Amino acid sequence: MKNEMKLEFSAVSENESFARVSVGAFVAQLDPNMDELTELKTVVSEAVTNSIIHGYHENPAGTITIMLKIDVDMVELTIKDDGAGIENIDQAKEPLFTTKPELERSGMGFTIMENFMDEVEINSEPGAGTTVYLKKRLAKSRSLCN
Amino acid sequence: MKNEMKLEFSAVSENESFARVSVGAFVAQLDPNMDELTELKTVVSEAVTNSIIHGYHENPAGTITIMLKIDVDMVELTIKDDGAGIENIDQAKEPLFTTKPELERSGMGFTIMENFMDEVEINSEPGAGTTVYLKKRLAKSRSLCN
Amino acid sequence: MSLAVNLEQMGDVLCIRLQGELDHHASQKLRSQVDDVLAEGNVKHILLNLEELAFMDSSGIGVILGRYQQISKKGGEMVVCSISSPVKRIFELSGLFKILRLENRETDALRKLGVA
Amino acid sequence: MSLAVNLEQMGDVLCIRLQGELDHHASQKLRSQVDDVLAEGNVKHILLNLEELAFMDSSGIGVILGRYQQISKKGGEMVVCSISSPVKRIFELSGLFKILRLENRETDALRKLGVA
Ligand SMILES: Nc1ncnc2c1ncn2[C@@H]1O[C@H](COP(=O)(O)OP(=O)(O)O)[C@@H](O)[C@H]1O
Ligand SMILES: Nc1ncnc2c1ncn2[C@@H]1O[C@H](COP(=O)(O)OP(=O)(O)O)[C@@H](O)[C@H]1O
Repeated sequence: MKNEMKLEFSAVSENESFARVSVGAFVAQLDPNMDELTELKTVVSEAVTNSIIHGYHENPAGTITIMLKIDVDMVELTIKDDGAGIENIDQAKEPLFTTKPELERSGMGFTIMENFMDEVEINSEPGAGTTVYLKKRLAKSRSLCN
Repeated sequence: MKNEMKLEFSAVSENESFARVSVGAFVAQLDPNMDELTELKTVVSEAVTNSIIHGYHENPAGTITIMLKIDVDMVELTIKDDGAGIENIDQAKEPLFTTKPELERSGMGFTIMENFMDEVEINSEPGAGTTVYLKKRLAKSRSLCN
Repeated sequence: MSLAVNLEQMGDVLCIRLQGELDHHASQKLRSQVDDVLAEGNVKHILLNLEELAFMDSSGIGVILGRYQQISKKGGEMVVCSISSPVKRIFELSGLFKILRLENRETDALRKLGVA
Repeated sequence: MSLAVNLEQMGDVLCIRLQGELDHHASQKLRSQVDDVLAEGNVKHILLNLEELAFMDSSGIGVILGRYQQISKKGGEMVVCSISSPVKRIFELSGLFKILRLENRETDALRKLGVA
């Protein structure tokens, strides 16, 4: 089945868990296994947290948008903010690199996204916001057995 | 706390449970009691189902929009479609009235919404879609005890 | 959470046990599963066990009423047991208890229908 | 699901038991609760019991590393026990096991830290 949704919400940390639950409930329609579901929830959490902290510097007036498309065994996630943007994307993707060590950020967000998804694409420019596109094909072995 | 979200999704029946879960997860931030949570999930289910069946006649190309605002003890829900619209709103609100008895509709959707919420407002015109605005104040006794 | 439907025929009673959430989406599957059994012609009464039903909206009312109409035409009755309080409210609002009998437990209901 | 934090001091060991989901939102509360205890000055080692931790993202890494740095300055060590496999993957990716010791059960961990 093909299905899609779009979710917009305020950039407050209370919404991190809401975003995970919503994405999880939508992807559940594809009957993912537990590991896949955890991976998807984790990358949503990483990208949404980044938009709150780095994109909007925790200004709750900011809006975060999640777009989600599912089709048979394919999950496509887009997470977007209209915040500060990223100066140097290659540097941002390096493990342990963070511009907010004072907030105890670990610099592992993008590394986790790249490990948990099949495709990660970052579009960002200073002042023009950040869009993270993430794609994952599910194993689907369980559904085929049904 | 004040918080808001907007959710758009395809008009397919698989998304009825997704809509309930999403709204439930967002409203959970206000720490509603179990009855209040069930009531909110039920009215979401009624309005979303109506948009799918009556608004879009089960055409999956339709889009349903949910807007949700929460503030201290107040929940404001707006559920909108751009579908067929309603000819006679007063008649539609009557218990047991339905235009789709052949689909075994019970005609109880609006009656349930009016019983479970403090305020129900229906805006609709033939050809111009339907917007249902629902408002509920939560008891909040539990939060005040924390 | 979706709906799991368990159907068991005991004499002329069809026992329908529902687990999960009964909304418009789930009601379509439930309707066709029950109607397949009813079409065989050996069912007189229906017992609905809702002990594990976590959620129901007005689409559930519609599918229950539809089955009730089929069996009542042939003189059968419909009994509901183990209903939770949120689902009970939906039943009350819709006036379903005017036509269905409510029992607390499945065994009591089956005994009164003459099959336990 | 939010995070429940249970803190218990046993000798010079602070045992932190986490239940629920540790994300950026929850990490702020966890950090301040633990730092309040560390500020009293009687804690040398930290034992993290993650048996009931259902979810953790990289914000969890940050808050764990931050506490590790505080106690390691004073010669303490940090031990983790009862870790689930998804949380373990996040630990592995971040190289946390280079600095933290992993134990299967809380009692084993406490014994090795000399307080059980
Ligand atoms: N949405 C965003 N807006 C602005 N900057 C971002 C965004 N996401 C990531 N960055 C930048 O990329 C860096 C690395 O991100 P990440 O790997 O997730 O680590 P962390 O969040 O722990 O800093 C961040 O420190 C920040 O400078
Ligand atoms: N979103 C909608 N678009 C068009 N018509 C609607 C919509 N919602 C409700 N209606 C009309 O109002 C009637 C009553 O709705 P309701 O009380 O929910 O009962 P039911 O859905 O069982 O028919 C419907 O039968 C339909 O004619």
